[in-house]
Amino acid sequence: MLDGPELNAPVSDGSVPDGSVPDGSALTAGDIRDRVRQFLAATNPVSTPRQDFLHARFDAGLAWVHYPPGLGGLGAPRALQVVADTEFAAAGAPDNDPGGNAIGLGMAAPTILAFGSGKQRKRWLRPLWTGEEIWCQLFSEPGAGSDLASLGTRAVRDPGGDWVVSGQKVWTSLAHQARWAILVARTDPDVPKHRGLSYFALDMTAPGVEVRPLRQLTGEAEFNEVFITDVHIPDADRIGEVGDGWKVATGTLMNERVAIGGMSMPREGGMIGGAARAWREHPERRTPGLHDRMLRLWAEAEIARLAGLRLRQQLAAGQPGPEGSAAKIVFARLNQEISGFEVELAGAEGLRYDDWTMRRPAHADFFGRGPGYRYLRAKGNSIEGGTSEILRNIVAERVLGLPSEPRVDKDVPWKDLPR
Amino acid sequence: MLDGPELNAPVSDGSVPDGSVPDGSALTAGDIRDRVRQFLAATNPVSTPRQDFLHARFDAGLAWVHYPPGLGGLGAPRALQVVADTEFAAAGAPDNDPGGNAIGLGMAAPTILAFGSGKQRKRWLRPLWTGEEIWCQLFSEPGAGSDLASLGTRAVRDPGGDWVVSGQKVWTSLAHQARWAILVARTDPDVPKHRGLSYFALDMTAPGVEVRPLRQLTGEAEFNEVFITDVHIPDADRIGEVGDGWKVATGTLMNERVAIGGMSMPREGGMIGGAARAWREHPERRTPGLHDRMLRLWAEAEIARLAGLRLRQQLAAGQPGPEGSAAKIVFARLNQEISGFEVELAGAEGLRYDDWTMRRPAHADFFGRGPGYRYLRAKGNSIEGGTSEILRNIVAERVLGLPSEPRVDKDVPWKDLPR
Amino acid sequence: MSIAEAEAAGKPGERAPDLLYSEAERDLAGSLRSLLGARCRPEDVLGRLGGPGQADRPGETEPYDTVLWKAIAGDLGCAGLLVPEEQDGAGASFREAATVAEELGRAVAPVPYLGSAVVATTALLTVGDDLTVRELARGDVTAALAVGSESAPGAAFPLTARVSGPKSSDSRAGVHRLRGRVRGVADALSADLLIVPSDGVPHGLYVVGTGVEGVRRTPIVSLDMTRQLCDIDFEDAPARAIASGAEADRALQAALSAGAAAIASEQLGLADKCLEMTVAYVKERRQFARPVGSFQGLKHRLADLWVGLTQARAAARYAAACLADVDSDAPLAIALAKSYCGDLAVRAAEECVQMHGGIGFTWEHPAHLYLKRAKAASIAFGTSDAHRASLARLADLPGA
Amino acid sequence: MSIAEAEAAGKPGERAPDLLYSEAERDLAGSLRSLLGARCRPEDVLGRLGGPGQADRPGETEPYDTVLWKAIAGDLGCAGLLVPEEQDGAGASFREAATVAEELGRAVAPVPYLGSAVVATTALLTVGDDLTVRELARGDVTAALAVGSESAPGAAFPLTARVSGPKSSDSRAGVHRLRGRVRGVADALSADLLIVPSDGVPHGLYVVGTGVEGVRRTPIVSLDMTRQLCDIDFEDAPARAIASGAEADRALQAALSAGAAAIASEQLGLADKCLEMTVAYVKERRQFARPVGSFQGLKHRLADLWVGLTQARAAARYAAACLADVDSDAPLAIALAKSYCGDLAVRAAEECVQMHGGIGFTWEHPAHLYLKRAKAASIAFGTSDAHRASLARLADLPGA
Repeated sequence: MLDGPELNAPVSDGSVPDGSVPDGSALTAGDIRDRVRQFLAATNPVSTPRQDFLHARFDAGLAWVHYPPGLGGLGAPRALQVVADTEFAAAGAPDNDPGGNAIGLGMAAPTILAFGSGKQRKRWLRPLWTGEEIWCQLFSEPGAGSDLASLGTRAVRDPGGDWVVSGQKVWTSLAHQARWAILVARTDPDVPKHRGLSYFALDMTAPGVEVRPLRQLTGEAEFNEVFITDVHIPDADRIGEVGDGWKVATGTLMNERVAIGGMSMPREGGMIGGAARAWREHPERRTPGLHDRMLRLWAEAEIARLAGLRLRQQLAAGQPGPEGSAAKIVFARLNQEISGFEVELAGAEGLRYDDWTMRRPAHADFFGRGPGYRYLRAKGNSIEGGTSEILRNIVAERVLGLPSEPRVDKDVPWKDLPR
Repeated sequence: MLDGPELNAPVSDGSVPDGSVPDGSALTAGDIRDRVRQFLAATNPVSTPRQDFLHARFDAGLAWVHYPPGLGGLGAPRALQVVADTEFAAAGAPDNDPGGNAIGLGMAAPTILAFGSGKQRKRWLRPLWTGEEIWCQLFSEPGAGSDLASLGTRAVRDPGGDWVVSGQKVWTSLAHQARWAILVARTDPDVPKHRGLSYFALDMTAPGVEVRPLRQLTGEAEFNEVFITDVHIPDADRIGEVGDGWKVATGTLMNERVAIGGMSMPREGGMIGGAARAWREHPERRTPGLHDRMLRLWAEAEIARLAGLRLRQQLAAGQPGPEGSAAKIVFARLNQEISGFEVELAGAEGLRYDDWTMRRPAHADFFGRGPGYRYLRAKGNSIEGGTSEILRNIVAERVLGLPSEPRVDKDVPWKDLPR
Repeated sequence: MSIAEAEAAGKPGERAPDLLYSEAERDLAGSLRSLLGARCRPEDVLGRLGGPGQADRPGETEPYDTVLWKAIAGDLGCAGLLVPEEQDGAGASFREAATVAEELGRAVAPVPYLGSAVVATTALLTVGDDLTVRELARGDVTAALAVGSESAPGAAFPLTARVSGPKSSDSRAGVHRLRGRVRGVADALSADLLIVPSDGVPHGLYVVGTGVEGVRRTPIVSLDMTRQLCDIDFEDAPARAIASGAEADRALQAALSAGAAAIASEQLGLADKCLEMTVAYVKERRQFARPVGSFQGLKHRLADLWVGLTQARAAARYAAACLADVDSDAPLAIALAKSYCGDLAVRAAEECVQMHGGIGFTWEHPAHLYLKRAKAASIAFGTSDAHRASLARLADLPGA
Repeated sequence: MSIAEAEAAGKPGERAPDLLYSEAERDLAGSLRSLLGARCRPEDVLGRLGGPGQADRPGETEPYDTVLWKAIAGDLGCAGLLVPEEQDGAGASFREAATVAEELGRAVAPVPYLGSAVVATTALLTVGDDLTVRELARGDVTAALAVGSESAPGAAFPLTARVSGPKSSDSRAGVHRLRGRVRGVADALSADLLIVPSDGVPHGLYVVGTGVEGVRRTPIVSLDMTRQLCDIDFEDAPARAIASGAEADRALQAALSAGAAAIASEQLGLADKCLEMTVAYVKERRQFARPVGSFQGLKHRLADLWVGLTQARAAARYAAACLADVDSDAPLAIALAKSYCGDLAVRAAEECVQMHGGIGFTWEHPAHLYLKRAKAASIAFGTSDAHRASLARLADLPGA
């Protein structure tokens, strides 16, 4: 699954309503602020070695305050995370480089929290949050994109109860840096496609895992293909029940979409900011038609920002709602339209590109590059993390209750499906 | 089927490539001009009574010159019709009021020519062309719009071989003035829906035919509902074979769409002309946003006009092509966008309407009314004569060869279909 | 997320605006929706305009439903939402006022809520006409601002009426006389009072009763007959001055801003209802032996409309919040909401007609009420285009 | 249908423009398509830009395919289409030139046809530089007009180069020297000659060889590497004057007009090919146990693209006809064609990427070549927006 720059949101926005918030829900911003200050008084943010500091912060429940106590949190309202982040930043404390482990923080962690065993949570969440262990996601396959549930990577149980996995995954960002992957594989080909999947954590250092860069139309290679050949996975690394892989994966994908749409930013904080600045700096490039487009895009971007704020308010108020899918559709369309506009506004400069060199960025950065890069990279926004077409299907069927298409693959064992 | 103002094209544009053009194809514009002048020399256009004049014009083969000799034509290239029309108009000759019999001229006549027997052609074409007998179309039903082939009006054969017809039709323009109707009815409910239909000419004065006005959102009632109760139709009035009704009706509908898209007009001749005039006359209403929309719509309308010209050139060159459906889609969209723009451009005046009175116009007239009327009436353009959605299906499947949807009604007898 | 936003998310109303509906708003909306569901169904509204078997000249009928308005204004207290409790009002905020507009938009209700309870009330509250405010808040009388329905916030003070001076017979002090014509006024046909901007030295706002000699209202055959406009002629009509100069300017701007923000919420409600009607229809309507709502072409367009609604709702709620909180961002918020919600409502109503197919093109189906209301409301209080153009100044995006 | 149109429909070319393809054009297009199908497949073009296993710094490679160009220019005679037979050309018209552009657009062919055989040739034909015209027509040399690729018809005469006067060593009469820098020139990296607009008294057009001292071409890392741009520095480069004053203006305008019209046809071909590729892919690609092309959501979008193509084709053919027939409607026709075809090509390429899903986002799939060409070409010779803006004058639709 393409899963690029939109996952660079701070962790406080990157996860969905937790299954379990045992207590701490009455904590206030003031309480959090006090705890951080007490923590900082005890643990010098400058002189303490970075990893030690992060470990201590996790253990103090100030990593992600809405996670349960003992797992880096306090069971506090999720909205208060930013209070902690802000206090730590103000004190010059090292952070956990959330942009470098976006999939771990945004998708793997909430899945582990919701579906993992106590042992799994203990094992994985701490090094995940600190960034010691990077995670990637092995979902999409060349033949299973929009129709993810048709994926063919096979996990076969060995006599000892563990698993042997083979298959090919694609669109894996960070695979070349990841220690762990969340993986969906087919454990039963004889039942209809949604029912024969299971969910695993895969040790990326295991023999039989091969990572190859996948170059994209921007010239660089954010993503990878991952070839999995007879890789052994202990049954202890299965997340959720055998056959429940689709349910767990759906939770992961919802986290992804909420993360994308629910991103927080100030006015003109997103891609529209660059376009507006270019507009103001280059009066000589203005025409009535471009002006109308500038105004429309600015209005739509600002409204999308307000809709994101409203989405977060809904989440905070415990009214989750399906607006995450809407936000992702809008995010993709606006990024594409704004960057397309920016290239035209740039005129002669828009005909230049900064660099076609094949590079391997840890994650995409819309803002360090030129409008041409933004234009091209944004094309992925309506594909990665669920195409806009699939999201429209989801909205139409799950929100509006419209009838599904006649299904030709319903109740057919996966192995008998036409391919 | 809604079939409004777009059918008011001159008859020279209102029909498709004829099945039969026996000879006369080498005739030139000069030849036609000569023949008209000879005819006019013999038949005084001013002093000859109107019906006599029209009869004589038909009998001289100068009615629709591309029709076969003996049926009002000369078998000449269809593009030359305008030469005859122009000559007659210049001489002040009476015309056949084509706007008053648009369905007869545009749809019934080419169908009769292509599928009717020699006797039927002789009986119907002459009074149809002269306007002595108005025709209407009984295709759509309340339960069968886009899915026309599912229609339920039943025609049952009586012992004498004639037919007894019952059912309800809708969206019939001119029904209250028509002497004849083209009618599609189900003659065999036991076969799949497309195969059990037959095509008839229905005498609208027959007992059991009841016509009721159908008021539309503009306030007026261009259309009718037609209730058919045990109406007797002689088998001699069946057009095409029993069971071939769908094939014949498809031909009729193609005529309709070509008629709509292939309309000829000068630059700014359509709805865009009114918008452009309002733009020029009211500089005080101009804003950058409206300016951009004005320019876009003008460009699109002018290009659509050129595409219509190209479509007619293709028809004349014998390369019919499927562009008629494209032209109708564009026609509907542009009419809607231009009229919507016009209402906004009018501002305070756009909030007024000319008249909500229920009236019964012979046909819609976009240009005698205000922008509000045009805005509302144009909403029908993407419904009548095949919705834009159905036309897109046709383009996708027949032009682009895309696979059809999984069909749940294929090979199912009509009587067993869910409704 | 800024701290301000985060805290607001935790404690609504603190610095960053709360864009959700409060429980009180949800209750109010629920009561109103019940009332409208019982007494203002689309077929009821359609019936007031004259069906084929009924009045054929709806221009001559009175479309306003004064009985319904009494229930909304008095029983539910919607007339006085914006009025403090000490002035006989409900002491609610613009949030609640916007929520009511949403519900009325869903029902294309032919009541003068927008003109009287929002626009006129805002003008009178601004100038502090306590007595009239109380009358309006109780729902005893309705008032309308006598400006063209298309007037946008920021419009120049209209000078089409002028003070013709007291007549010699005007013995009582403070009686003025107005002359002139104002075209295309909304919600004035049912109004008891008119608030009239007038030329003079200085220009000012006046209150004129509609029952007096010298006031003639001519109904207009309107695109949207659920909010019929009229032309008003003043022929030395007796008038009471309520504000002049800068105060009159301020009152007019406040009233037009409130109207623009409220009609954005009305359009949001209308769009929501159009989507709901259309979804219900395409689930039922079968063609090709399938519900037409199972075709992906329609599904994706309806999904896009729903996506648009999530955006429109954020914009409308933000505008309402800015007015409620007297936030300096209000002009920008109104421009965003009015343009976005207006365009979306027109699109929703157009899709509603299209996806209903032939039946949506008939007079007997209420889809056209929504289409006409949406299109007219997209012009009222300034077109979408004009509101977007104002962003050139408000968002510092100047033209060529 | 007017008589003029009717007669034209019967006898192509008589008064109303013929918008169809002639048999000769179809033959030419067929030959060219065969050649390109064999020697310029999308994977060939992609290979020239450096794949992951190949050159990783395509900015440093030469993307132009000079061998292919020889075949197109010489063997098929495409270099001399616009040149009369008596000047060694094919004596065809702009219609044929546009048809060739369409085919080259379909193949995103990295050849300097547009810059040399259309733009530079038009300039040289206008000024009557017989000798150079002949060289170009035979395909022996290529030339480029040294202006920024984004220059639109109607642009002011560029004055970035200036005459620095003959050097003292310039003994031969008529030798001038140019100094200055021209940025972002298309088709110049492979050109033997440059046609350089230059300041002076009066301003004029000059021919400069690219092999001489004093001309430095710096390749630009371009958005569209199939038509790589370069910056050109002139440092007292020896130059031959070919036109000055009004004649130079006329030649420049004619060249830019021809370029804009031809690139509209190129965009038409590109859009057509994108649709074709996409349709082929969605017929094959299965998800949910169905070809994805059986989903109505995609079908309707592809149908709309095809509808757009019928419009674009009419517009492009009309522009070509107006240039071929020296019709005074040409400026308007070019504005229509360039704006419509440019927007459509970008949309078609964007849909091509989107409907290919993940694979369309990779470097290894050629979809991105089309996307980059479409976007760059929509800016070259003036953006769609600028061309529509020119309708304000051409169609008498003035702004505020």
